[in-house]
Amino acid sequence: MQARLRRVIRNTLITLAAPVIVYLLFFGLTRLMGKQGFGIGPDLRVIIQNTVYSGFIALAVSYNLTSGRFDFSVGSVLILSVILGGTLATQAGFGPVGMVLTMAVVGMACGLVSGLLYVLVKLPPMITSLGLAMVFESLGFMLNSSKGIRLIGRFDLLIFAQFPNNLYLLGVALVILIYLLNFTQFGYNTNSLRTGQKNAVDVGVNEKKNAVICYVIAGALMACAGAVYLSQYGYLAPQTGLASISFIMGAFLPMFIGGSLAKYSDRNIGVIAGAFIQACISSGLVKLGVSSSVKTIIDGAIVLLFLVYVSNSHKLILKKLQAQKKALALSDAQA
Amino acid sequence: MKNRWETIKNYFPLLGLLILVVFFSIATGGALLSPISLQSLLNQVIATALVALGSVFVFGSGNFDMSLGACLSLSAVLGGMADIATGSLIVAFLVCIGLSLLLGLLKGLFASFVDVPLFIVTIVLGSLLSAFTLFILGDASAVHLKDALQPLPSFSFSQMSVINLVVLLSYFSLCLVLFLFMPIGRQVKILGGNAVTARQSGIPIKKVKVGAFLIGALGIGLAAFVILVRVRNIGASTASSMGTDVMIALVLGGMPLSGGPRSRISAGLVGATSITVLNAGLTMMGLNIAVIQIFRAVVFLVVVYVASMTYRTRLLPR
Amino acid sequence: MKKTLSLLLLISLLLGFALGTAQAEPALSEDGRFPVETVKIGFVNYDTSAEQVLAIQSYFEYLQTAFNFEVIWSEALNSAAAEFAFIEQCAAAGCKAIIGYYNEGKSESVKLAADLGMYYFGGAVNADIYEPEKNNPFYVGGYISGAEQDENYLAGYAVGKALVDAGSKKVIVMSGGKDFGVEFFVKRYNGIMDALNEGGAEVVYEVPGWPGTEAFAAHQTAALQTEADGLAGTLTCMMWLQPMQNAGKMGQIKVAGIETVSEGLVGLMQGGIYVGAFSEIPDMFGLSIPMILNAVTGYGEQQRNPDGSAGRVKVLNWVITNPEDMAYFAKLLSGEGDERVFSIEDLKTVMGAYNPDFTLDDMSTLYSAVTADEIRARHAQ
Amino acid sequence: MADTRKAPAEPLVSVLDLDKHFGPTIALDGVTLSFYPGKITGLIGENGSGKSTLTSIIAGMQQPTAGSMAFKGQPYKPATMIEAGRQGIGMIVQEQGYVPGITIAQNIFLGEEGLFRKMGVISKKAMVRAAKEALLSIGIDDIDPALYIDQLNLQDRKLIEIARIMRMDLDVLIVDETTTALSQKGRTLLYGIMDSLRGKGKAVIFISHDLDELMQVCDAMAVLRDGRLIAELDKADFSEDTIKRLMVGRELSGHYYRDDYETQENTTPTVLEVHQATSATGLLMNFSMDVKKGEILGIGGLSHCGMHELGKVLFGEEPLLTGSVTHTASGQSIVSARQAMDLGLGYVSKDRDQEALVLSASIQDNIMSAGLDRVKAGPFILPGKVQAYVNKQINNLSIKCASPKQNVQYLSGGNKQKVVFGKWVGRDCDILVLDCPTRGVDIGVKAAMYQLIEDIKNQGKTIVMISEELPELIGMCDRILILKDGRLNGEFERSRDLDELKLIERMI
Repeated sequence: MQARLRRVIRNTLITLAAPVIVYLLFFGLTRLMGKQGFGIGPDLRVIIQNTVYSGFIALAVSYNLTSGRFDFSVGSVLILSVILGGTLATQAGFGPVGMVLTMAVVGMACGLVSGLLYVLVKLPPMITSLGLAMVFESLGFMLNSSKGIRLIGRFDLLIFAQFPNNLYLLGVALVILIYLLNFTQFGYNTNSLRTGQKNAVDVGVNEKKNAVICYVIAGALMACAGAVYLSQYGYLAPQTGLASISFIMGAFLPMFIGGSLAKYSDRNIGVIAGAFIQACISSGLVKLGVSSSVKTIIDGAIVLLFLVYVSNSHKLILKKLQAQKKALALSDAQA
Repeated sequence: MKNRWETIKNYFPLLGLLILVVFFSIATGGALLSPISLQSLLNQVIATALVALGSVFVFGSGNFDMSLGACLSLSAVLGGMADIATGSLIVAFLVCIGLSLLLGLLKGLFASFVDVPLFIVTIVLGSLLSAFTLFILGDASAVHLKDALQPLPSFSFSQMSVINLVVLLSYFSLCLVLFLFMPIGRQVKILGGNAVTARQSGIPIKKVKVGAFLIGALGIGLAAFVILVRVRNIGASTASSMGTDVMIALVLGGMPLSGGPRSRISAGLVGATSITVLNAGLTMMGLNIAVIQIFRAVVFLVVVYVASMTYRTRLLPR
Repeated sequence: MKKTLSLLLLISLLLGFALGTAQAEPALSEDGRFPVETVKIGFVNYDTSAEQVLAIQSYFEYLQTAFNFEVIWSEALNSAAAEFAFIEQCAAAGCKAIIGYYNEGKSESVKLAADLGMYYFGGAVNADIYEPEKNNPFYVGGYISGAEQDENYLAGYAVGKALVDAGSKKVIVMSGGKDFGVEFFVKRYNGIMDALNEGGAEVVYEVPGWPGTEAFAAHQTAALQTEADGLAGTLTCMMWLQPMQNAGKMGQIKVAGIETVSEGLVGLMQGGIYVGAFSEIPDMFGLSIPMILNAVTGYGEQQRNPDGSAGRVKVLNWVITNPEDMAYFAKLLSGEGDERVFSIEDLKTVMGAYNPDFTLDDMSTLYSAVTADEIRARHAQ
Repeated sequence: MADTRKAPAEPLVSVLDLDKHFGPTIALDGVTLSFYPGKITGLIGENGSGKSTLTSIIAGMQQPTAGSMAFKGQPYKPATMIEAGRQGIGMIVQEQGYVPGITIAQNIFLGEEGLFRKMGVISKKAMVRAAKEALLSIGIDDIDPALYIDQLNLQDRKLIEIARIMRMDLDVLIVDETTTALSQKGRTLLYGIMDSLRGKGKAVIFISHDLDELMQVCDAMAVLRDGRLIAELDKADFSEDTIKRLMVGRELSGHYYRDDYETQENTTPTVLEVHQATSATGLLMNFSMDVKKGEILGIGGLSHCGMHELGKVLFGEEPLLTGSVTHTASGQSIVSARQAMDLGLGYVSKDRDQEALVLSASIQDNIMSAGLDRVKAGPFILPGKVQAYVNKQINNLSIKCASPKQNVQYLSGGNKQKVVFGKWVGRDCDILVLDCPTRGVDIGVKAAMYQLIEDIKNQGKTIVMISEELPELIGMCDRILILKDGRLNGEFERSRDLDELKLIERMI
């Protein structure tokens, strides 16, 4: 039992290490440059707010992209679920929780449509999601005669951008996701399908059902991200011309970080840790007075570096095995 | 029998284009085929066609480029700046092409030497480049050629159509020669079909990838120059939707997005024309924007489904 | 629930290739709609869901009950290249005129429209659009600021002055696209700064950019940490209300911005949150209809300057500092009842077909009479 | 050890007149065979004798072309491996059957993690505990199931698969050439499992190349050759010689092999020198050999002896950890396919559809893919030259097709192989490396292939032929090297009285 305990502690330490280090790095850097206020008080609240918002999107994207399914329609699902869900909720006079749930239901419906289309049509998800993004955008645009949704002043409803409400929402979602990924048949199937698609299917794992559930989960998560955005700004306008694809930009870094931390705790927690890191970077760079275009360049560079690391990390193990074999061969040559 | 079905399918895209033209001619009461409309279609198809033609090589070799728009606007902005500084169109032309080739080389080297899912790289690269364009523009939102050293000769609407035609035909014939009568064309098809077989047949994988990206970049550079000359005001979002437009165009042109032997140069031209006719027709009918977008999405999804009837795998595609 | 069901039915109908249901209504030439033959007009737009665009769309529908014109609305055009393509498509679709609500191509757009035999309305405010093409007969001109300075500068100045009059001393300025060199943002920003300096107020924080990015959220929070008692916006400040509520600063910070008149603003002004709003009048863009119809029906000359250059109609915008005006203006824009800022009867007074000896100055006087009393007086006749 | 003498009980599973055709090639030809409870039955035969095809049909991986099966007296026709597993028949295969990136416990209970759900929550602890028991039940006590499977070496990962299969209380266990992938510890463990199954009155079907292993473990043995059941032996009459002779009993129908027997003088110059080569993948270790000019050098051995990796090493397609391959004439050591081709080498890979051909391309594109430099005029490729180049290959190899533009996907196996040959013969290579050139090809095409190989030799070219078919090696090659577990284990000169028996002794 002792070894297991030590391993659990080691794992949680590693998962938490990365975000804490980045936080301290920027804390020191901003202080060095004479800028106060990074990471304390209201600035910490902004970091948490951005962590929650980008975290939800990264979680949604991670459920499909880690299994090789790239989804262009996440942004349009966010918009449609907020506009349709928000309108229905306000008409029915729901409270904030009712509103989020309505949005989540709409999000899940969109996810279901994407999932079924993918499973039935069996086309590469990137292509079908492009078409679906256009359809969802247009539906969002047609609602409320293209006015989107405007709840400014409805402080009773828009509570999900305030600390600690945003953390509660994320917390509830995380509990559900951790339960789903670690304690259900769906979770185990997702993990085995991700790395061993052929062998898992041969053994009888139902890949179609799993894929549809992943899309439904992604839809619900995008709706939550939408609820947080709506609470932050009070209104959301529909988009056209595939402008909603830009929503996915904030998801890459947290997802890659989450991927590499997955071994140590749980992919969902890893993604949130990644989102916290990205929020610290954003807030830190703003404090250092970096212009937004330079910040996008820095963000892009960091994502590229991480992408290269994540897709080549398996080669290290390969090199080690080959070195062992070479040593064996050399010693065998002498014998 | 199987083989005849294969050849029939080759003509699907052209058939599709014909159907679009007929449908919208009726829907717009013949306005689609009026002289003004035809000239306007040519002016609009030029940029998408130039980029799509070049992309046949990139997508054909099994790669995926979502940074087309960002590369185009960066080349156009720098070309504009060169024209303002030197007042000579030739310099602007060289800068557009040169920078675009440089970006193509960068992407080609990245594709050959770094083992990474390239399409995510190009998405991130796209946002990085458009941020870089904004950074270069500084506090001017766009480059205006009217404040160039020597004023640019102004072209009328029909003169512009002639220039477009000349540029498009010359680049199309260059691509045709490269694709059919030079090794790169066959090498791209084999590489896109099966990378292991390509390597075992002695095809220089790295050279072919870099070559494909350079030819693509040439198309982007030409498109940047043509837009620069015609529009004379280049902002950071000049062609931001080019990435998705070209993908839709190639699909409508009958090109498999996973590349391989069924790639064809005609897919670039037919596809770009189809998407232009589709967009122009829908706008001319004065439809609500949401209806236009749903119509475009449905056409796209139907064409993708029909084009992919042949292969069915037991495992879900990734 | 019924509403959503019918909506889903509509969507499935559309997905089923049923076209043409959502088209503009058929043109009836005989029933007193002017002119006899339908005039098609292309509307160059960049943000398909902007509140002002939606207000213009409902105003045009009102005008269409009397005037026989059809509008082709562009998709979100984000570049000159896309704008050129749209203009050409409109020519091909048989449009007679283009409304340059948005203009990326500068004078090249006007020249292209003229080349294709279409009249062009708009851009008169912008020298590098107006000057090169002012003598082009196809360029009908457009509106220009009634006051001496540029309308954007005036807008910024009005916003800054409203805060100063309301006693704000420490002001947050939201500079929007100023850092990206977008001209009208730069002018509005200068207007605000001049008003604040004259009023002895100081800027405690400058927030660049638009909502939606992590950087904007960080700046916004930092700004709300200061002891600011005023917020001046070079664009709408709506996206500050919720964060102010979240930061518990609602009421402490007085707000003034460049807004589109709406019911919501009436309540916010009554609550003392909004102290001032500069608002372009959507119906002002209705000026395009009489000018285009005059040009199409041969009365183009009367609306040009004596030297033959394109006419520039002086217009004023709303500077709203009290809830009553805001409520009245909101009712005018909402379209209930027949009362409008510029009603059909008002427009007829400056259209050759109905009033052959109208002059450019008549247009300026009509479009400058925009205060609540002036509008009530006009409608009383 | 149960007494095999008593009257055989009702058979547990049996096949009747089983046929299996892959296009023209006949993998199984009317096999009738029964497997009895409480007995381990061995299956032995050369590569391509139909052993794996038979067991994969029984395990539900493939469907037979004709014939029927019975299990516990009832008709039995499993559609998938899952269905067979539920009915009680499980198989352990050679290739990787585990799922990387997840824990050992998850691998053992792959797809059935729901067994440990209590009140809606799957308890990882319960699963790990059950995994520990599953491992113990097959005699493994030193592996912690909570670890990730990637932390185990390749051999132990195969044990985890065995643990997964053994969890289903099977009536029939099929072990298909798994022992070669196991360490010695793993092998003794597997024998223990088979013995315990036999003790519980279950049946085991055991495929292996290691004759001693079969004779020691099995109660009965069936010998297959060319898809037909040759003999069934009881443990009493096991003898190495009789089994080997049965395996290779076929007379050398020499009509399509070479009939000349003059030997090479050993003074002929070498063209390729392999020195102390260890390949990155596979078993090849410190392997050295020379390839003489103008000879047909045969390379034989069991399927996983490293000969396929040797083929790739010669062509620069397989990175070397130690040693080198030197092209004698130029002195260059070969490290890439492009370089090897420039030095005049050609390579026909054994998995034709994944490595030698592009299935979605036309015949013309495939043949041209390796010969672009042969049809270039300056920077251009002239269609006329391409037509001539391709038609020359289509005619002299008589590839049956509607036109050169036809898609390779729709050709028969033999014609596909001819296209591959066309690719390299067209290039006029000096040294041709052929890996199982006639595998899965019908007799008619085989004869044409052998004739072509002989013509190439007569043009003074050098051929390295890697093959799993012993008659082919004996019939065609001037010299034959036999590999076992990555090492040279025998060399034979071409002679009339060389027979398969001598070769098999060095292979097994």
